[in-house]
Amino acid sequence: MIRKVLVANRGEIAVRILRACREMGIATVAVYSEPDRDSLPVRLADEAVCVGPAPALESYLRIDAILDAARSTGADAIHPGYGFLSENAEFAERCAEAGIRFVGPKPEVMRSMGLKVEARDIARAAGVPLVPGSAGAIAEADAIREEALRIGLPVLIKASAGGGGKGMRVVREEKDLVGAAEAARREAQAAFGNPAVFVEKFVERPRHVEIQVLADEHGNAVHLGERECSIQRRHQKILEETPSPVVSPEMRERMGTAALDLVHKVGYTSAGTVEFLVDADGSFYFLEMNTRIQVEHPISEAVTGVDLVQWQLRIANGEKLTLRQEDLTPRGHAIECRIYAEDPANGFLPSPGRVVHAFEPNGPGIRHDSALWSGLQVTPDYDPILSKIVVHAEDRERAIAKMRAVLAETVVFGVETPIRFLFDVLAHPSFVSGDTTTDFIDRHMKDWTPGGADELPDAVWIAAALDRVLRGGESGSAAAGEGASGELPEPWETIGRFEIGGR
Amino acid sequence: MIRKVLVANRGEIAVRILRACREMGIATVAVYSEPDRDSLPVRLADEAVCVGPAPALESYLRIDAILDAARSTGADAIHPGYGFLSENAEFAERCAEAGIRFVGPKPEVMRSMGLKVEARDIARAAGVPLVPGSAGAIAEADAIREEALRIGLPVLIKASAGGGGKGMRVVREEKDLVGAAEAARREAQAAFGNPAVFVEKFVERPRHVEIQVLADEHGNAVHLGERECSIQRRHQKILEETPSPVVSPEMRERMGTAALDLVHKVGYTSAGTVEFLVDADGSFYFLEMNTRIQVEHPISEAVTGVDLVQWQLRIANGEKLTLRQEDLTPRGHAIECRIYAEDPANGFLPSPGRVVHAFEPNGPGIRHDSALWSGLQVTPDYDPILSKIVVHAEDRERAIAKMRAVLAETVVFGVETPIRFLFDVLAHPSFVSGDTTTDFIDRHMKDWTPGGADELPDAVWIAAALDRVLRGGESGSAAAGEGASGELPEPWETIGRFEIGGR
Amino acid sequence: MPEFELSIRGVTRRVRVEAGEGGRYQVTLDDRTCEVEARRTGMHAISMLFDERSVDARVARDGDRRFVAVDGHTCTVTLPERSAGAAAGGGAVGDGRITTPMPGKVVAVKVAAGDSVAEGDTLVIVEAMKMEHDLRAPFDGKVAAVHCQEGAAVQFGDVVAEVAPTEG
Amino acid sequence: MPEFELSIRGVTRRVRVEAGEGGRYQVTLDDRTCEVEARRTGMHAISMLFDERSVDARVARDGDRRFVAVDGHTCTVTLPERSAGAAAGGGAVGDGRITTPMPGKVVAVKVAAGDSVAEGDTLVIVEAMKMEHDLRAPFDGKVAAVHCQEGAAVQFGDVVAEVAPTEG
Repeated sequence: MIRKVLVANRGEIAVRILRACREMGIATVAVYSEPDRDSLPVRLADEAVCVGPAPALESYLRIDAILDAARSTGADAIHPGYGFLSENAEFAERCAEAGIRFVGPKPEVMRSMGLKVEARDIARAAGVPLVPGSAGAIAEADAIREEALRIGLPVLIKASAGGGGKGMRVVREEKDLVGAAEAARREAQAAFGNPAVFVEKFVERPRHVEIQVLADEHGNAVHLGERECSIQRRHQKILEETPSPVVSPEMRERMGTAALDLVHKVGYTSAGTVEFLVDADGSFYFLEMNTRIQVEHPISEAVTGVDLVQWQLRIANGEKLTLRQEDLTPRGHAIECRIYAEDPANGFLPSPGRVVHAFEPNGPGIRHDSALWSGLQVTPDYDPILSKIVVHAEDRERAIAKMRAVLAETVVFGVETPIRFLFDVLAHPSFVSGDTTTDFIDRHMKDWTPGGADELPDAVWIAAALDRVLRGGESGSAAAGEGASGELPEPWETIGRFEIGGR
Repeated sequence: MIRKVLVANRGEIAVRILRACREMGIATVAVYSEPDRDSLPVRLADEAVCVGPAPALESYLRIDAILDAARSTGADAIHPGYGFLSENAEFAERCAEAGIRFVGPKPEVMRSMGLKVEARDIARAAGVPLVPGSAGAIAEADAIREEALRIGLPVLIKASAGGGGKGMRVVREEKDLVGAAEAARREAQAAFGNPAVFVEKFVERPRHVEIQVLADEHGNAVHLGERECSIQRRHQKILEETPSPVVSPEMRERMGTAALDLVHKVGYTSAGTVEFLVDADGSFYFLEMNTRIQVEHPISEAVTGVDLVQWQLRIANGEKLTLRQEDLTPRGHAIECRIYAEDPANGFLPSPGRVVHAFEPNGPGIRHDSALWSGLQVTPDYDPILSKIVVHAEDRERAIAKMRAVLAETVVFGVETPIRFLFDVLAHPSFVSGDTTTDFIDRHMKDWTPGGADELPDAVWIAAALDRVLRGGESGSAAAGEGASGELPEPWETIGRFEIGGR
Repeated sequence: MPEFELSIRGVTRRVRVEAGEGGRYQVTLDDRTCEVEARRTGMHAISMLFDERSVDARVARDGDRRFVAVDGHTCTVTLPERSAGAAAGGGAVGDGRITTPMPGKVVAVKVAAGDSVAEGDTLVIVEAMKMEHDLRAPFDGKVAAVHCQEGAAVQFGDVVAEVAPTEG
Repeated sequence: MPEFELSIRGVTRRVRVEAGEGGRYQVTLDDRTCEVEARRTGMHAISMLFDERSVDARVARDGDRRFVAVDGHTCTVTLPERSAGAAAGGGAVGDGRITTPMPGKVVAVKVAAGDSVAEGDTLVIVEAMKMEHDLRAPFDGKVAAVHCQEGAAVQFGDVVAEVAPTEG
């Protein structure tokens, strides 16, 4: 029996896992880097151990420090979340050596699936269709160029280890090949400690559709249907939904069966995701398998009623899967919007800074997986995800309407977020009609701006003026230079004042 | 097409309805009494109209004022919520006369079902089993006494109009009959403007199980399974769950069929609830029909994926029910806990006052239907419900665990609430085993207290001490009498300071 | 250095808080001392680390009342040297003074000064939030005084009637 | 009576606020006046009623920056007489000064002072949150100066290089 879980992650996914443990009566340990001392995971966990300074390589990626934290707190299992060490087979092995259960598949399976080339070979052997690509990982820029020209431009250069859009480049012209390869290798090295990349044919206007699976250690496995993840910027998902507008029950069964064939072929256990590209005629090609929980797992939970993270823990505990495939038909429609600290009007560049105030509305069919709090300092050291909004409604039209209503109420002050951008995506006729291909944002939202001041309702100006007046302080326009003294202080300001020393 | 809905209610149900309208693209009007000016419904609505001072008879029950508000704002429909005018057939008629759609069944159906005696006659005619009771409403204390003795003690005296535990008394001894009858009549008069009461056999240790129905104006109706509502104090529900621990699929079908027989018999439309008493051997008896949305409707929504309030509006709009009975099998398990401003250690007496701070956690399977905000002034004028916590999980055991985790995180400062009480109810072996009869609280929780200070973790004391120090102000114990000046002010205090005048 | 008393649920404990470096505090509770790293993470939240153990406390203040919630334990805290009177709960008190357990409205006064009453007899009925609550005689005796009338608004703790015990 | 300027998204408007009775305010925006009943319902919320229309605004302040959100419109507001410099966004500016569009770390410097560059050439690569961002030449020209080095931390708006246009 797992009694104490160390969560080797941060942000919203750490919160998600900690809550699951708490509900299961499992004690919890958070690890954190120095700037994350005040973060929600630290506050939610029963115990918290600092594992190093801000850079991930010196904290969240430090295997030794994390294992030491597990040993010192007596944790008997580690949940890696997504990103960081979640797909690091060496880490999984080190856990096993230390007698600590790693919540995920077996290291050898992670290794096979984590290396895209080997994963493709296995998928091929399991009879799953593939996109044409390089036969192996490539470490030399020249070799990358050669392989790309063989496959034919446009190509996609991707980090061999890891995922999530990091170390990924589309190249359409020969002259850009070397520069792109260099950048991809550098990013891959920084993010995953491994510069090897992989080249494959870039399918034009595909959809990205993935199948969620759950498999236990007793040979049982089910799939939980698909997730449509085509709305991406910088090759990173920002809005996902299920069911996919193009997946029929029959196609769902075919894709699910293909995913389960792969699961059985490699002896996969725990939660995992098999990603496919779907082209215009509905053909699907194996892309990769993610051997971890995904950012977008909540939408599958919404339409199936299954708690994937709790099942990860139950499977790690040796429990048998009691879910039956016939009970997992999706009910209703779910959408997730990722709220990043980034600026959609400026190329989705990260927007670090202090969250001065945040508000997340409650209500039927609304779920927030969130690490947001008023006062959160978003540092440039990590992936800038703040929270995920998930809605569940009777059908797609109602789910869209609900998400728009939630986005209109959600407020994050102090850093830029894509809240208004996503609100507009959801209103776009192509989105509404279900025409969601991976180039959606480039095609329809390229020059998006939040709109000029002229389009704002007068109530915005009036509220700004009243806030100025209701906060007190001096009121005339002659007060320039006096700063904001005398005004109602923000909580984080008064916090700052009282933080150091207690008299 | 309904374009603008006036919500003739307050608190969490007004919030619930306003959000549903917003998602459906329907404009909204809130009505409010003077002390409710700052309430969430007023803030969420597009328009807000004050309909009078605090007493409900002078505001939320004033039919003329509410119709005037609808006319002045151009609302073409009124949603009455629960309580107040929701089961007032005269109000529904007045709406119809004013050309405003009343979101509920037809007035004549409300009248039949609202009068318990007539409802029993109809149920009898529809072949639904009944508990023995008085043949008609009784207005004289002597006649009540006579009837009670005929039926045999113990009896239940209930208001003929309305429900929700108001004007309801159990009488076990003859000497208490007249006093109880008087009190019931007075409460019935105050709450519903009608003193007539009704006497029926009091079934010992029953369960309260109700069936949710939805019916359109085209003769289509479905049921959404049962809700187990046995956990009650003062004959008012405080915790509900679905499925019921004692209702098998076969029994659900029999109860659902009985409920739909009644629906078809009276030509019921909109959402409604048929309440049954269930005795130890699984027999069920018709109790009454509630011709409105219920407080506990969210648990049915959780396990069926249906939005009942949106369907009320769609049905009022003349839409056809597209739900199929075979798709409404409950999935997973849902529990609702009602958070009232009341003191569970002191007979559940109302606890008005200011909510100094409130915190409601987010996460998977958690829903808050809430009118809580930090600063809310709970007045003694209305039913003291603050919010409802609803959880949904894969099975009963996990739903209980989730609710306990949510309750442990939920914080309401400034008024008493049953949060800790409910936490303990959920841990009680009889609750866990599903032995939930309507006398549960009297039997198992009668002498409940939150526990002595000795049982508190030291962290409580340490946090209190640190808060004192971190807030600043003078620190020595000699500061008695100086008040709290110099300490970090609460937002509601600074709000108070800046509320009046802007210089 | 800050040192004061705190009262929770009728128990008073003496605490001393000594601030150290980097948000560390030595907190002495009666005579046990522990070291805490504490941060205010919001107006209403304090995050505390005792070595590796993490405790998230919610806190607030309303005049002389302070509130703390830790792990589902919600407590009202007073600084005893400041809390004067008004601390006792409502209901019938041993001395025969009948106080209201909640704010509300008097809907019925069942007795007049001089009436004899038996333990449990209803003296006054108060209503709040549409629920009636009977205020009853705590013992056999005579009504010494009635301090309210029907229709009157009452506050928490108001004395609405007084009962004197039957002599002998 | 309070009168001041507000700037949102580059537009400045003059407002005057006159307080009346019972939380009512006359707000004059440029030359249109409306009457609002306004209540602060929290540190970060203002509820406004314009006759019957209800608007719930979220508000906050961070030094000279103020924030307002109404019906899904989130805006940063400045009082123009107070905001000095630092207002312009990042990226390449018309005058050839290359500024960082985000805080981060310089991972590569591709040019040195004196180098000739063509429009679109990468000059410096900055990384934040594991994403690289290329800072490119805004026009053909010569690198006039480089103000950063590899590995250096940069803040929002730092000038990392300067490009002078090719003459003629």
